[in-house]
Amino acid sequence: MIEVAARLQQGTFLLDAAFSCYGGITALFGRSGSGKSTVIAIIAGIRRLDRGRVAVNGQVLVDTNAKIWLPPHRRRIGLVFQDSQLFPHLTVRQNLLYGRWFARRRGDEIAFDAVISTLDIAALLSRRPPQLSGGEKQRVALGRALLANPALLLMDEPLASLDMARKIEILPLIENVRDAFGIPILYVSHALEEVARLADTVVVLDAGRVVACGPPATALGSSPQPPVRDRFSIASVLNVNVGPFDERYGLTLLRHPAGDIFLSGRIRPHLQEVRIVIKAIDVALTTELPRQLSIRTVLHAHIGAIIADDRAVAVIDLVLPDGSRLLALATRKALDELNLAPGRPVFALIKTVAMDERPVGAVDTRRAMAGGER
Amino acid sequence: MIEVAARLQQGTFLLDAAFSCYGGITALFGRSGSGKSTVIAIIAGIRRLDRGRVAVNGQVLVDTNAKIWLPPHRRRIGLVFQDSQLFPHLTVRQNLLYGRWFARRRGDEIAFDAVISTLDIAALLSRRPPQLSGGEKQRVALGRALLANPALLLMDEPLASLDMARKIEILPLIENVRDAFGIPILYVSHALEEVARLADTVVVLDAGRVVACGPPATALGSSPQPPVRDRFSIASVLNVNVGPFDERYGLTLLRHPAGDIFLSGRIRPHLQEVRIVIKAIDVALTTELPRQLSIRTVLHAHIGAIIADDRAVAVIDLVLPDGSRLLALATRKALDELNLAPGRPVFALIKTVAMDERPVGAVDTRRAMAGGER
Amino acid sequence: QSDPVLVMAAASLKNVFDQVGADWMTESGKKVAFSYAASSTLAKQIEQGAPADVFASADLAWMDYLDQRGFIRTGTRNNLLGNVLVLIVPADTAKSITLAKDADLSSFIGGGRLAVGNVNAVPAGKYAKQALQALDLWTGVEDKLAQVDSVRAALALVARGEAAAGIVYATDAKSEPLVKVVATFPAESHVPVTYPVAVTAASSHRDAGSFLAYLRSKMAQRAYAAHGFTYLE
Amino acid sequence: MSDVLSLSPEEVTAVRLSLRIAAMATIASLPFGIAAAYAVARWRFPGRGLLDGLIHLPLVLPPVVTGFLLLLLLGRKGVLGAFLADHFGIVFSFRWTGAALAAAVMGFPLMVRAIRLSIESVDRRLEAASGTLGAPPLATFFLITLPLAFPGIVVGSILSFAKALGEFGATITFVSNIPGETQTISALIYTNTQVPGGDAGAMRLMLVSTVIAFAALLVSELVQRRARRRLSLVP
Amino acid sequence: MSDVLSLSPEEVTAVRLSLRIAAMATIASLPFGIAAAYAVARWRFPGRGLLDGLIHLPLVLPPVVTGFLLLLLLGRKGVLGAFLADHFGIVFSFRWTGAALAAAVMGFPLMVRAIRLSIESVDRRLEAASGTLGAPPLATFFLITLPLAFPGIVVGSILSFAKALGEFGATITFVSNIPGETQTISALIYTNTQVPGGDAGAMRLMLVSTVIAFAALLVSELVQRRARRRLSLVP
Ligand SMILES: Nc1ncnc2c1ncn2[C@@H]1O[C@H](COP(=O)(O)OP(=O)(O)OP(=O)(O)O)[C@@H](O)[C@H]1O
Ligand SMILES: Nc1ncnc2c1ncn2[C@@H]1O[C@H](COP(=O)(O)OP(=O)(O)OP(=O)(O)O)[C@@H](O)[C@H]1O
Ligand code: MOO
Ligand SMILES: [Mg+2]
Ligand SMILES: [Mg+2]
Repeated sequence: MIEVAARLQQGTFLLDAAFSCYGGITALFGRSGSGKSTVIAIIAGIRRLDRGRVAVNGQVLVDTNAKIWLPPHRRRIGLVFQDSQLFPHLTVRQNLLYGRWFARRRGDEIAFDAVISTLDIAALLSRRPPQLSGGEKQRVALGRALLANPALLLMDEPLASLDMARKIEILPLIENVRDAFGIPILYVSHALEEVARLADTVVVLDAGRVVACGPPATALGSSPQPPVRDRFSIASVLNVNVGPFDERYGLTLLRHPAGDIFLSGRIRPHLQEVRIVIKAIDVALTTELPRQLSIRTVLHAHIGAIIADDRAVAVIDLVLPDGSRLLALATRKALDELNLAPGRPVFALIKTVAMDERPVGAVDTRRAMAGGER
Repeated sequence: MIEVAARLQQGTFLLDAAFSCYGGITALFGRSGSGKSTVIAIIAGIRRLDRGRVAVNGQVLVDTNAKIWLPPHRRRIGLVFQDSQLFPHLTVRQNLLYGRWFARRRGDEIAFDAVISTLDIAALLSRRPPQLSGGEKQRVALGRALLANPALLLMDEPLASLDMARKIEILPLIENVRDAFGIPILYVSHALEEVARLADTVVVLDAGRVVACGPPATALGSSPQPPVRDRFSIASVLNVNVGPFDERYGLTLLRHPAGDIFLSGRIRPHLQEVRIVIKAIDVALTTELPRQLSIRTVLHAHIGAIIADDRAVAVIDLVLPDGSRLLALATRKALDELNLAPGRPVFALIKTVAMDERPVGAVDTRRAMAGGER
Repeated sequence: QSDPVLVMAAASLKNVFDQVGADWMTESGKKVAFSYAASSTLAKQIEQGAPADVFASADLAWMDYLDQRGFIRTGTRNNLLGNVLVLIVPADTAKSITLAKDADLSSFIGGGRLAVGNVNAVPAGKYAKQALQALDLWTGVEDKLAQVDSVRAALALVARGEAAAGIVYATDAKSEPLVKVVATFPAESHVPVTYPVAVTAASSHRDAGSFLAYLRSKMAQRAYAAHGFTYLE
Repeated sequence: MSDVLSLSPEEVTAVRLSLRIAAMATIASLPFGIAAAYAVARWRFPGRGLLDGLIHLPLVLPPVVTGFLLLLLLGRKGVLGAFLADHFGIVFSFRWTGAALAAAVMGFPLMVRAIRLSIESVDRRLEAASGTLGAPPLATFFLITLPLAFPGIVVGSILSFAKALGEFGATITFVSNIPGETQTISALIYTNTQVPGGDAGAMRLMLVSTVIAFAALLVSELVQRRARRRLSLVP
Repeated sequence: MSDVLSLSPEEVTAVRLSLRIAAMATIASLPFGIAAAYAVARWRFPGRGLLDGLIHLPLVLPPVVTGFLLLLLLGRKGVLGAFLADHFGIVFSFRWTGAALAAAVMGFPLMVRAIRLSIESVDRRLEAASGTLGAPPLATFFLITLPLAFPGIVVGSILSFAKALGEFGATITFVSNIPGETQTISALIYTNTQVPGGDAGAMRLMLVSTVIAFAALLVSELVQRRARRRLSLVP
């Protein structure tokens, strides 16, 4: 569990943020300059705060009232900086192994080989940081933090300058760190897909304050109004049971009370229940069961609410048979023409092709959630 | 027109790239470490090449055969570095105005006020770079390059650490630079949407070589196989005529021989013809004209080809009545169940809500395209 | 307001010349300025065109050096002052010795060192070497020397107890309470310690001659005595 | 200050002169120091090693020797000295300007080394950035390199200034020890140590020297601190 | 080399001794120089200004005075000297170790300033990064700060070494000029200049001194260049 309550005046900027979250991956989301890096720096002990308290898994790192301040090197925090901060005089290998020299050996550390192969940096080991490209630096920085055997991983936009294909390769590594080693992760990202896939908790910062805090569905999805003003960022989360994998078509069947959902590709083995993130723009509506349509996933639902303003696109809050919620987008024109209104039954069409191995995460029922406090 | 033919050995990495493009915005696309920043550095004159030639608008910047090498300060190139490279001893204002001191006055420079308001950096003017957040640095660096009144703008992932909302605000500024000042732009990005919206030409680099070069539709779209291995990156481009704007529903009607396309929001005024980028994952197929469906855009097409392998999702190359191409995605299962095969007529459904003001660009017929050479 | 007479003098003459100069200025209303440094330095500067009017050297060698090269106005050179060479020990030393041929200076020094000015360069050192050789003491102490670059440094080494003994001028020994004189070198054991003075050949100052003359005044003679120098007629 | 320490007029003159000479030596050699540091740090040219060695020479040779060489070269009868005197009317020998020159020469290796160290630590990518913004090399030098090398310039100046205060070997050999013209505090201290009973005077002057040096240090620290604070390099 | 220049045995001894003394002075003062530079650069403690001033003192005072002060402090009867001799058997007077000490003291301000300049230009965020990776402050110092301050350490060492070669004022005053024990090249050069007709000998020795200094410079440049190349800071 990470508990943060921090107040810090920094020039004209006032950080006054409090949140807490239980294990897993917590995403820090917010506009440029909203204070994300500052929060990270405070937890890592790189920046002192004016007033407040930071605790991780019950260990108090900072408490200005109790005059506690644990120096950074005793916090066991792996930090991936926004600007990599590799040691220029050391080779990539020495950078990667730097934290190992100081880490307590536990015997179950992340394997060096696994990290360098996933990050695809084997060819760079004998180079020095000035000889790396931007994305290569970021990958090495990520590896360095992972290999330090941290008790908490803080990452400040670790994948910002990586291509999509690379991201898709690296994300499982991060999840694996969480799952295999139970290391909680706090993660800054502007990429909704990354956040949606990875985060168990989302903390939304705005101008130094926490404006939303909760599971992705709550923090991002159920607030279709600002802070997340971008309709591409609206998403919902469904818990589904894993059905069989169709070898022939390469599809995994997911079962939900509202209907079957097809997912391209395989899900990590041995998972029974998973959580999928469905972006609202990938959900279409129809009032008639469609035929001859390439969209294969059809869920039964009725309209809970319609959130519309003078913009072209409205958000439709759908209620599924089991009471769970699914958000969809449609133009107001379509709503009028289809005569859609709260209470009406509809079919939700979800494009299988738009969903992939990325927005799926295992459900860990141990993990609960503490709301944001201020 | 930008012409590049460059050979440079850099450690074990060999850059051997040649391409040329006519004005407008050219996107450099490619995996981490593929040589994008190196190409940018060569054009800017920051890195010398072993052999080759670089010319911009007919002016030769480098020619190793003719022993020409124009020093960077005489190239009139605005460069936005991957890691901002702001001057730490100057204020943000001084950084922004730095290039102005040296620029030839033309009287029609980009207005300082317009740049700082679009980039939302007015509050930062008297600060110094170490007091900025990561995204703030990037915005200032972008402003600095724009205000230097360049004849060519080179940008290395200028928006990588910005949130989506911020990007949406800044993209029009970049387009405006191209349109109002006719400044050609070469642009590195990993974000398909940015590239799709902005680029007139896409150059795809892989391991130091140009593997594709052409309009976005050609370079990205028509090569659904690697280098762009990610199905989220597949897109096509359609030229459409601008119809009336529906005040009530906030929709713009776009006319295409294959049918009407609805776009949420307004298009910049006075445009008659625009180019829209349609991502393949936003296109669904049906063999029956659908009724009661929230998807309002329906285009007539027939199947040109189906590109499938053992993965779940196949790419369908649709031929529209005017001969233009549109790429769609569907699971192989759907293809089989709908009995789709080359030659069959289908309806392409395009989600209006998934398209917005972003993937639209004005068509400039003056701009043609030179293919990649090697 | 005319320029002062510039006297370039050996540094060891500072105290006494400062006093004589002040007296002359009061008496004559004319002006004099002193530039004190090592005689060697001053000689080379005069050779290189220094605007000196009078040169006062701490030994004959540097005066000869200039004289032979024509930098000294003929007929102005004369030996003004003399000094006495003494053997000193730290004030708390009880030992005594008489300086004569075959005196056992070596065991007098014991395991310690004998501080002297550089025996090739510093005038006091040159005299010391000459005297020790004349008394056949040189070979016994040659390896026990601590040569320094000025008499004052030698004096300090003895005063601080670093060196067991030292050879300095009587004028210097007199000023340092932490040392005591155990013996005086016989006058015949070395070339007399002589401070020659002269007007430089390049000098055009009309008062140079009158200052040189004043150096032999009664007033000046009193100052020499007060500082322990011997006045040479 | 002169009252508190009750300095003699001669001493006051020496203190004033020392300050003038040290300031002059530092200020006048700064442009050359910067140019030499930049040349040695950034350019590869034949004779670079020689230049570098020459710059260090005053450090390696006994000061008296340096002074002697200056005397031979720049004295009235020296090759360069005669030339300068005849054609430009510049005379160093036995003038305070000569003392400043000697001090400048003695402090030069220290100044150049400090500045060079700072220039070498300037991030060349920032210079490249300046170039792409249209700044010609000279502008880049003055607007980017020099300000970023500021710490080295301050340190180089303070070292040169301190050395000028302490220098006497080269000075006394080159321009002698003439009151009001070339007799600096250091030379006076030295002269005092050469005569019986001069130690008290030497001590008093050493104190003055020390106070001046501390004051100069303090000023340089403040200047540096301010510059660093502007860069937010200190908390 | 000694053959080519046909040095006398006395001169050869002086050259050897000078090298030994300069090397010893540099090596032995390096840890103290680094510690002092770090303390002054990074810590704020009462007396910091005083320490900083003290370090600069040998630069500001005439070398002869520094030699006198050393004599007072570290001589046989000096406060510290007596203590060291009685309790540790360390004696400096008239020993080559004393010459090395004098040289080290004279070179100390130069060494500290150069190292400090480099330490102050080390990016503190890298030190922070080291901390987050679990490195305690001492490890961060040795693994990050020190290697990144390497250019300053090399420059500080070369300045100290060169100064040690050129130093004679403090040395001769503190430990005299004993052939084979404390008579360095510089002392020998000085002596030669004080003897009528000694100039030729002085010139020859100056050449030797210069050659040594050039060699030392060359080595330091190579070391630096290699370090910088590893960081890809030179093309
Ligand atoms: N100084 C150097 N020495 C050796 N190799 C280098 C050097 N600089 C860059 N490289 C290599 O050159 C290749 C191209 O680098 P470049 O910076 O152009 O990549 P990029 O396409 O910009 O990647 P990214 O998206 O990660 O920034 C990389 O493989 C990199 O490792
Ligand atoms: N040293 C400083 N002095 C004054 N203000 C500062 C300083 N450092 C950061 N700030 C301000 O604090 C705010 C928060 O900065 P922070 O780096 O935490 O933002 P961020 O959320 O990480 O943004 P980004 O996504 O752009 O990296 C910003 O408005 C920034 O301008
Ligand atoms: O170089 Mo010195 O020995 O400080 O005058
Ligand atoms: Mg940040
Ligand atoms: Mg790059």
